[in-house]
Amino acid sequence: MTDRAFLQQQADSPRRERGTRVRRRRVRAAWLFLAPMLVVLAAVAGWPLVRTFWFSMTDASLSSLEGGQFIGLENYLVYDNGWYGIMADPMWWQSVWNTLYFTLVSVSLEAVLGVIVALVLNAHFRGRTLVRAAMLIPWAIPTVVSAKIWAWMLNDQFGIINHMLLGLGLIDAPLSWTADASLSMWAVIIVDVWKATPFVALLVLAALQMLPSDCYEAAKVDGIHPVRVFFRVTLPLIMPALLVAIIFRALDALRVFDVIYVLTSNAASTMTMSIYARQQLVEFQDVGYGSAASTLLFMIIALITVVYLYIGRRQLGGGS
Amino acid sequence: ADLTISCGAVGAELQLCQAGVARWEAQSGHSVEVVSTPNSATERLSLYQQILGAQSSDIDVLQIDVVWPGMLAPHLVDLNQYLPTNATQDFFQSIVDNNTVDGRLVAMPWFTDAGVLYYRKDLLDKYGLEVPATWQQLTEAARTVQAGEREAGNSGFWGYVFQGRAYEGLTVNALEWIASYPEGGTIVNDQGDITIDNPQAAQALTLAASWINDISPQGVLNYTEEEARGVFQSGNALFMRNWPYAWDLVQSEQSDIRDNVGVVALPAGGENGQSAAVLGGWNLAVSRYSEHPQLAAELVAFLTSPEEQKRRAIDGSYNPTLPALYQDEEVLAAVPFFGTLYNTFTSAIPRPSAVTGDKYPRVSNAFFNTVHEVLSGNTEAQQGLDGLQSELRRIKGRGW
Amino acid sequence: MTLRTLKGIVLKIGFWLLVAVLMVYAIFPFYYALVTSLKPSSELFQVSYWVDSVDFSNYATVLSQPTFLAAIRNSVIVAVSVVLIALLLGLTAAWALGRVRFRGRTTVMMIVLGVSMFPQVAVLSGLFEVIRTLDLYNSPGGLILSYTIFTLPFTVWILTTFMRQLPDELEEAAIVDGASPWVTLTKVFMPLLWPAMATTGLLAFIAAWNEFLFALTFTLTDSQRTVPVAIALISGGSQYELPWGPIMAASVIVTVPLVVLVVIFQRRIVSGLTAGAVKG
Amino acid sequence: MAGVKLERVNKRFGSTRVIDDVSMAIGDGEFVVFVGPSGCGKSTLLRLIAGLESITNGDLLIDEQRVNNLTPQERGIGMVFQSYALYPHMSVYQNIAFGLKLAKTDKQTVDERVRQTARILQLDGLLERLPKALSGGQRQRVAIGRAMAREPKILLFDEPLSNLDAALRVQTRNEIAGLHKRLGSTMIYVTHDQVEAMTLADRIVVLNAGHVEQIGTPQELYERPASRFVAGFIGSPRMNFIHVEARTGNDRGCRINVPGVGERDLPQQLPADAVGERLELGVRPEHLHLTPAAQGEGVEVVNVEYLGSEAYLYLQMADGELLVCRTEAPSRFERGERVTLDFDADKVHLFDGEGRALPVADAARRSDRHSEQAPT
Amino acid sequence: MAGVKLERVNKRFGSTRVIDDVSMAIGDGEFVVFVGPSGCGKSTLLRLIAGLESITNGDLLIDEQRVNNLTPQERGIGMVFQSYALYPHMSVYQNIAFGLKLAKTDKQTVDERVRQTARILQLDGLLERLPKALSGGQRQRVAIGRAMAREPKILLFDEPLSNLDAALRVQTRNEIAGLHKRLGSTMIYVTHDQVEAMTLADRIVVLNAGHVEQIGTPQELYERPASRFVAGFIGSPRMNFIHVEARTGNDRGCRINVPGVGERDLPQQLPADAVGERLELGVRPEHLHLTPAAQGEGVEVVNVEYLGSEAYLYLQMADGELLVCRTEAPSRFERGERVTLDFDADKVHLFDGEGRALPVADAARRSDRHSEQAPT
Ligand SMILES: Nc1ncnc2c1ncn2[C@@H]1O[C@H](COP(=O)(O)OP(=O)(O)OP(=O)(O)O)[C@@H](O)[C@H]1O
Ligand SMILES: Nc1ncnc2c1ncn2[C@@H]1O[C@H](COP(=O)(O)OP(=O)(O)OP(=O)(O)O)[C@@H](O)[C@H]1O
Ligand SMILES: [Mg+2]
Ligand SMILES: [Mg+2]
Repeated sequence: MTDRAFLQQQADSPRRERGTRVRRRRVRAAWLFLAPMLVVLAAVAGWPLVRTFWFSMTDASLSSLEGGQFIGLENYLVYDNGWYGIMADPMWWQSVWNTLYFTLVSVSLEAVLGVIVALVLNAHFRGRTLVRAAMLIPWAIPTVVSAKIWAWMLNDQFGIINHMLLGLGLIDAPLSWTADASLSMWAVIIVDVWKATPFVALLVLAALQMLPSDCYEAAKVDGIHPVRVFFRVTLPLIMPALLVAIIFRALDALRVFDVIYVLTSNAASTMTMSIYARQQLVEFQDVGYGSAASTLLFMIIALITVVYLYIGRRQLGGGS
Repeated sequence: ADLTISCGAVGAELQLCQAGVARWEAQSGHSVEVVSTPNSATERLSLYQQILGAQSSDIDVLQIDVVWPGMLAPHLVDLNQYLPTNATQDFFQSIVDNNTVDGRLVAMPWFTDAGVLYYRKDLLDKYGLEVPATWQQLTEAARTVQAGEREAGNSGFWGYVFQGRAYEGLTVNALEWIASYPEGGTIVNDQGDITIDNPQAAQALTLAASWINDISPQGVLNYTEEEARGVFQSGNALFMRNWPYAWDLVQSEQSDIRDNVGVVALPAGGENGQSAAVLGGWNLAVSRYSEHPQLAAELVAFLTSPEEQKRRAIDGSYNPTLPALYQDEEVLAAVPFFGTLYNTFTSAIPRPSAVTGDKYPRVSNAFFNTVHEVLSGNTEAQQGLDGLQSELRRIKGRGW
Repeated sequence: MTLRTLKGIVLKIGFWLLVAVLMVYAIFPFYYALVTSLKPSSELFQVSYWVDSVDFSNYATVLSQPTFLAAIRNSVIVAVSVVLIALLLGLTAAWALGRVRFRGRTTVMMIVLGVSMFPQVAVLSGLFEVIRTLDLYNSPGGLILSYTIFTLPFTVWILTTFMRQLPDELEEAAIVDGASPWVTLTKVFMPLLWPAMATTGLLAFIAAWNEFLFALTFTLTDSQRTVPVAIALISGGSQYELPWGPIMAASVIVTVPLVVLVVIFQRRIVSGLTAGAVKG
Repeated sequence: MAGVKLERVNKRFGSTRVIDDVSMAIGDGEFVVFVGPSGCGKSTLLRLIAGLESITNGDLLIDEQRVNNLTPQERGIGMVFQSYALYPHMSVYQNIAFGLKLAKTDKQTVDERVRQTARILQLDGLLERLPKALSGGQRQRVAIGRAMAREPKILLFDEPLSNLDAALRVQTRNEIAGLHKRLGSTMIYVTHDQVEAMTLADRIVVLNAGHVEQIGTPQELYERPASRFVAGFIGSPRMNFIHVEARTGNDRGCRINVPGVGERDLPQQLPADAVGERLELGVRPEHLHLTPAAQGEGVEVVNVEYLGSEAYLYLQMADGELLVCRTEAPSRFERGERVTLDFDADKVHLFDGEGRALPVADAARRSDRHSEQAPT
Repeated sequence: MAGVKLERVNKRFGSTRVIDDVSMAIGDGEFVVFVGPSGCGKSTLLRLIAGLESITNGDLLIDEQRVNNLTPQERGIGMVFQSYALYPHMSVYQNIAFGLKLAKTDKQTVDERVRQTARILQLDGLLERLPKALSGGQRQRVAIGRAMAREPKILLFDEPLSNLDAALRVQTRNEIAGLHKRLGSTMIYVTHDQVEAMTLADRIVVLNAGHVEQIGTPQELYERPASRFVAGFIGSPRMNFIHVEARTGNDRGCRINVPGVGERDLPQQLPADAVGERLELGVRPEHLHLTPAAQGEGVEVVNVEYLGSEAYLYLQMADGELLVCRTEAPSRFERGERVTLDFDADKVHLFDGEGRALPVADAARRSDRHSEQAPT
């Protein structure tokens, strides 16, 4: 700040000031420090999102982005001797349903398994560090790689899973996990659960480690059964962390792309919203239509997040 | 590198391309980088669309499918400007026509393709069976041999493998089934009418659906060419539908079934049907964004030259696009069925890409998804076709 | 007494059984990938649970492919750059968000959070355009830029939480000492935030290393691809086999560094996530 | 040279007024302690002086100069924080030198200044250590060293001892007292521990809910608290308060009735119109005299706390109030005994309905009159 | 009925011996306090009694029954933790009710018990609140309530007041004392605050590095500490220690030379062969007598701390040691004055080279002999 400005400031408000110079300088510095991040986010997120909204109302195609004509909401829904647009596309609704189903099942499984794993990792036993590190491995493996590995393990002819199941006598003929429409969703879920459970477990573990240990001693002194302690004390206390983990995971699951892309490609039985949108966008070059699908996906995720957070807060608030 | 070329990603195809390119490099003194692209044609198309949409000069020469010229034409140079005027005179005229968009020659035919049926001579002999002429016969034979082989201890043996994953290959396979019936059905006819909801199609799909878990493993629903070949070549299948390229591989030294393989035209749909092979094949095009279009065109000319095509026919059993080569002794010695199946290759039926234009990927997608559903047993053929009919109508909208 | 000890033993056995099951569940796929990758191609199609004879031919195949090596190089370049950029921008932003009260702070926080839940597909076409405009298409630069969309929000989020945990008095001491915000950040806070930065950096590294969709969409040629795409697109390394062996070898190659990193940093990661998620 | 003057200083956070019209003058070289209950605004006031918070209203003068808009550094302030706020990654040397370096002092001067500071604080041998390798008391000294190094005109302390254990607290308290004597710089010190306040301060400022209750020397505050609040706050155990009734009163003294004790004459001036009002009598525990009483008379001893050197007796008054009486140990009385109580009339305090102390009539008691009354 | 007896109890963590051969007997209804410096094993010993840690060696008897292998619940123990350990997500009611296993069978009994407990602890109005909506003192009471609700035979407290501020601490201390009187149950209480220990305990156990230094009533510990450790630990300000030399000694008394004071006769027995040895003289601050000395003589008053009711004088001895002297306030002496010091011969303590107190020869001093000596 120049001296002029400083004096000006003093003259303006001799008695009431909005902040010391230190404070004003800090606020200025804060915006300065935020600027690079905001610029980058605007470039990689803000502008693209605006463009996506815009494209969703044009008939632009991949090879001529600028050539698109404004067509209003026709990509979403239009009546022209029959309903057209995404909303009228049964495949879209199929992919919405698939996505929700996938999210619900995989996230529930991950939550339950994650809590179990976290409880084990939180116990004191010899070799705990080793086990902890081992449990993190699925998380560290790139999704594409894990999908490939599982695709190999689930291979109908040479896969070890079928081999095991046959060996155990659980099935009499090899299952074609990735091809059979009734199994492929489960194959995808199995892989996702395997990959994401460590993440949930990590968050829950972190919460477990922050639990007041003397609450447990108090319960021990009171002679309360460990199972009861788990449900009455541990679970309510890790609930916030678990909810956070679940929302993180749910957001990821709603956007799921790469596991499915590698494992079952564009098959209808595992078509999710992201796959659908990308197919329209890239494979069918229909940027307008694909953008409309992306926009819907974004709105659905935002909606679910808001609802979830609202319910979550209400529940937490009500419980307390 | 002076130039970049993308040619096939499948093992042998890539190596052949590299060899050809290497020869050109030696001859011309220029260096060329060969980039590999995804195995699946759908994936490859989207990559090309991105490349070209980005006006990127990263790839100069592209290997494009016969169904793509219409779609990609705006991004490709007119080869007539760079090649001698008579450059196309020795090629199959139908393919040259296919590659000419609005009077611009956007690609040179490189190799043509049509689906053929591979079979195990030894096994048919063993069970005293004829080479099947209809799909029904194929089904019977497959059933018999499969049962016999399983009995004999090969529990992983299957009768028939094909390309059943939900991708372009399934469109091709299914079209072959449908078109092989009398008055063969089409998806969209030349006038652009949606014709898929026809009885031949329903019949063909119903039969195909019956194969799954009977003579074909359920996994076939996730097979592309290479997976099918993997099963066939390891001796685990009696019949395989594939492109001619597989010939060279199944006849290679490391192959378990070398010399036990025969190739015939695909079966017909019933007594009155006719064998129908879908036209495949690939062409070489030069990107409009190439920095050295002249040089690239020269590479294209070299790769599509008779010498090069002959070499590819002999080394990789790739179908030449030059009629003359089908009479070449050396070629016929290497790939006997080039002679016997010449008609199949010349009369292969095209996919409806010309009439549907930009919307072909959607049409194909809708089609193979429906077929996939039917094969998976999720819908009855007729019901699926009904759905497809309206789906296609939806895609067509106000016109192709 | 005996009943009690018996119960204890049963509980103990049950616990170790559970641990064993979880261990197998967690590491078997990776182990199996390792086993597969060490099998010669001829044995590939026979299911076996361990390697009888170690065969490195798959590794040789993969590593002799220049495209795969290029992919590894690209992945390293991209991931490291992403980490550095995310940390730099994240740190400055975290200082502003974590330590200064100003109007609009909550809005910025909400924006950051909002960005982190963007579906990648939703910005695909717009981002494609941005990248084309900036002439970053089919180059690591494009990936580096686009990866900030998911690394930056959580970097900012976690670092902000850590930044908040630093005592106010420390900063006030610096103010009394006459330090400017930049000096405070670099000389006082940054040395203290190393653990947090290590955690965040690792998470960003993993995210960038594993990313697939953008890498698939924004690169085209083999020389610019990253590892996940390269693996997804690996096809027959040689003519006569399904490429499972090389794919598994490649998978093992790209996974091992991450596994090592995660094992080394596992404790940090836990605390990092705690700070970032649970309290945040 | 470094007097500090506050003129009707106010601080609001949003709509809550945290500092309320505070005025005071602190002389050069004075050691002033701010005390008050938690949340009364001690830290805020200190931070206003330091420049870490902005003054909403009013003027702050250092050396007769208005400094409202200057940064802490420009004000010539050094500050010692409750948690020391040492830079954990810097050695003791670096910690002390940091502020000097930022001021662009040349290297040699920095080095000299750091070593000199270290010598004064007996930190010579520790210069290369990191804070975590120091004991609590040593950290405390480093924090002071850091604040001193730039030779500030004023040193501020915000509860610098509250993280130390009891023994170390006593020791460090003595060190700070010694330091003040040696340096002679103005020091302002915040604490909520009244022992610290009493033992360290030249003058104590008692704050209550953002305003100044009383400013004075420790002895003034103890012996002549201006209000019931100060009387109750200073001294441990706390002063006993007994509700009494004024019988007569004028400007030479008054007579009051103490329940359970009887009528007593006190030297406090009482306006005649206040006669009959309920007043409060304040008696410190050591000024209560107990004599054994017959059964059924006097008050009951309900608890005896033995502390070695002395004992506290808790007496249950008729109205349920507990009185504390400090006696020699072991106590002459036991739990359950009954006692009669009395007090020295010239050692007690009288507070009116608003809690203000009534002035003492004659100048018989000690006569230093420097005590400043808060404006309120 | 609920006496606790420890017989040569040992506890090792790995190879570190944390509790070292501790024996003691705690009577039914007694209030015993464990004190000692941080890390001396107080909490560990309490947790051994509670059953939260296993005893490595030795026997623990409750009501004459060996309970080493019983769970805390089976031992009939209730425990109040330092951080209260309230279940943060449960209301006060639920917190208190949670431990009552009757839940399944008889809701009404639980309800009655909770309400009764709440009544005793004056928590009636707070039953629906969550812990975070309670003040420190209220939380403290909930924690006690939870421990009490199961009507345990023995109540254990681990530093229950250390999270409270000074004023609340005094109040809650009184409440606990009252509670003990009303309930009459055996209570074992850990603290490191000696005021708490002195005021609450029937008997105090002083622990040092895992072993018992002395067990006795507060008065015994203060007046007849068995060791230099206990003497230094109990009393505030701390006892002064002066190095002295024994001149003569026998079983009726001894003569010592105190530097700066001269030779004095003390009633402590001293074996003749210990003459000439260096001993330590312990004098409590209130037992030092000061008289003005001429310039250049005596010792210097280096600091005077005024505390209102009393003052502490700090005297600098020739050998650099500081002595503290407690006097009336305001002090007769000022900083810088010189004083001669003396002490009551019958109020001082003598410690031998190993820190053991030398026994007093005659029974002239008070004669209660209940004090138990630690086995060491
Ligand atoms: N930044 C702030 N915003 C709003 N209120 C504040 C802020 N800082 C302090 N306060 C309020 O101002 C009042 C005085 O706070 P201050 O920290 O000065 O108290 P204190 O006397 O130092 O107390 P303590 O002895 O507990 O440190 C408190 O009621 C506090 O809640
Ligand atoms: N689980 C444990 N493993 C190893 N050592 C321990 C364990 N628990 C306590 N100790 C050690 O035992 C000693 C006694 O610890 P304890 O907690 O009983 O001390 P304390 O007297 O309660 O101290 P404080 O007053 O600080 O609470 C300490 O040296 C401590 O380090
Ligand atoms: Mg404060
Ligand atoms: Mg303890």
